[in-house]
Amino acid sequence: MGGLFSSIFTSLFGTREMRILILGLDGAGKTTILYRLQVGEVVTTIPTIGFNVETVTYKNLKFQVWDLGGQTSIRPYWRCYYSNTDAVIYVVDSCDRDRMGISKSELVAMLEEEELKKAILVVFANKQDMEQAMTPTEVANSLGLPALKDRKWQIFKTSATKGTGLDEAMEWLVEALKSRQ
Amino acid sequence: MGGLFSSIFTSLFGTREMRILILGLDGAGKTTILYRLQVGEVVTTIPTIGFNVETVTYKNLKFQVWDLGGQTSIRPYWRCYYSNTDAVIYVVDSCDRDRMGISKSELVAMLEEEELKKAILVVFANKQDMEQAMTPTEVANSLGLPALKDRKWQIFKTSATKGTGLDEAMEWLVEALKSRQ
Amino acid sequence: NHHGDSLSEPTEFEYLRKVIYEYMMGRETKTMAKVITTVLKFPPDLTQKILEKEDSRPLFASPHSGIF
Amino acid sequence: NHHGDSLSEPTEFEYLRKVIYEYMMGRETKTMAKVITTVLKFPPDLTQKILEKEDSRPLFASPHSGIF
Ligand SMILES: Nc1nc2c(ncn2[C@@H]2O[C@H](COP(=O)(O)OP(=O)(O)OP(=O)(O)O)[C@@H](O)[C@H]2O)c(=O)[nH]1
Ligand SMILES: Nc1nc2c(ncn2[C@@H]2O[C@H](COP(=O)(O)OP(=O)(O)OP(=O)(O)O)[C@@H](O)[C@H]2O)c(=O)[nH]1
Ligand SMILES: [Mg+2]
Ligand SMILES: [Mg+2]
Repeated sequence: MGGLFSSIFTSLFGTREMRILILGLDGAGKTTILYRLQVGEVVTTIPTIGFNVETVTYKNLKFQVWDLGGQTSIRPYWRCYYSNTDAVIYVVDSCDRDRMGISKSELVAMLEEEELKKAILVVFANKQDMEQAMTPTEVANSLGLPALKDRKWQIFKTSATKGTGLDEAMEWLVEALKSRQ
Repeated sequence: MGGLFSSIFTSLFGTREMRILILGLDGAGKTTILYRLQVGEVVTTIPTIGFNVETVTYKNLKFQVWDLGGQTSIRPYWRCYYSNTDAVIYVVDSCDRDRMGISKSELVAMLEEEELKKAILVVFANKQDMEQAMTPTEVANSLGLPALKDRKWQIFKTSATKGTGLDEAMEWLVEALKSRQ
Repeated sequence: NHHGDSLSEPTEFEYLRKVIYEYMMGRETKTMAKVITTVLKFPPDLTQKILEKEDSRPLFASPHSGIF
Repeated sequence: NHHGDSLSEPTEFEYLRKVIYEYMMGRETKTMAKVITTVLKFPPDLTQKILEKEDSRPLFASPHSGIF
């Protein structure tokens, strides 16, 4: 019941728990990122068939963060989770050149959904610890980010396994969410 | 809520609503029989993918009657419904000679289930209005009924479409249920 | 972990849909839970958790009761 | 009536099982209901009934409340 009273309390006082979705193709690093954010550790993961949902506290702000499995057969169901979403963390495996086109298609499709019209987009160009990683600029261009209209977005280079880039990305996201209220 | 108070009332006074399952291969006539018993009319049916459950009042006694679809792919799930069953009405298409062996297998399997150990068995040799119908004796032998041990059972010739045989069968069933309490 | 995991037969698919609909509308939920866990081949430990939860439902529960 | 009625892919089957488990344990039921009705291709009228029932759930409902 604690979460419920917490929600009422914050509703009375003008702030509410933000809802964030972590999306992206299978293997991009979504689950690793979720638990990096929540407990600050690198966890061993298995492919997510389903989802993980955790409460993440960042700088005294509470987020309900959903990490949705990204395998092909279950991507069509992402849209069932879009309602009331404040931000999307879109994770890309910066080494996966072959599937950048697919990653772009999925991103384009979700940004057209009515329920995500107002959602803030932050792209994590992940696995930057690897030699063959594309640069964030290359990733941004592959995804067509510069062409986005009516969308608050930003891209960050991250390595979930090394723990780099996550703080900067979350800082930006928190500010973007605050300034939107 | 009426059903709930009724159950409490009858529980206080020593009788409870009996639970009856109507089982048998697809096309045997189970759904037709259910609605004959409930509303006294012949209804147009479609193959039952799922089940029908109705309260049937017979001579001031209330029964909760479940009619389970009998197609091959959904027969394995009959056993999920066995709990707390007082009687099984097993319906056979008396013209379906080719599948008597299958009908027998299904009957044998269910009578071995622990949850049906105490259930009364009444077999409806249905579609007796048809010329080519097997006699109830032939049906009983095909199903191996005479060999049953530790089972209160009876077979009746019925025609759900003509409305014959159902009263006699229900009379016997009611008496069998009463004498068992 | 994957024990014959599919529901390739249309009749079985429609059956599951019917049973899940009844469950979600709050009707005969104990029986429906048994069918659902069987059709979807739930492992025994999860089945047990679900059936225990069913058994712990109050007799007078109604989703339309409003806030007490 | 049968619009591509099957779930022949093991990943999708396991996904449905996970989502139905969460629903049956009473967690995030509105979202789970949306997923279930989508995966099982519920017709729009039945989907609406289910989602309306979800919306009418009391805030404090708990299956472990006991008899009031
Ligand atoms: N080198 C490197 N590997 C990473 C990084 N982040 C995640 N991984 C690894 O990539 C693999 C996939 O990570 P997951 O977090 O399971 O990927 P996911 O996006 O959740 O995948 P799905 O659950 O299938 O959608 C794991 O072996 C991770 O350890 C990273 O920054 N660098
Ligand atoms: N001639 C004749 N036809 C019957 C009789 N009882 C049922 N039927 C017909 O047999 C067909 C199948 O009847 P149902 O009641 O739908 O059969 P069922 O056992 O419910 O079949 P499933 O739902 O597939 O399990 C229908 O066309 C009925 O009208 C009967 O006594 N005589
Ligand atoms: Mg994952
Ligand atoms: Mg029927």
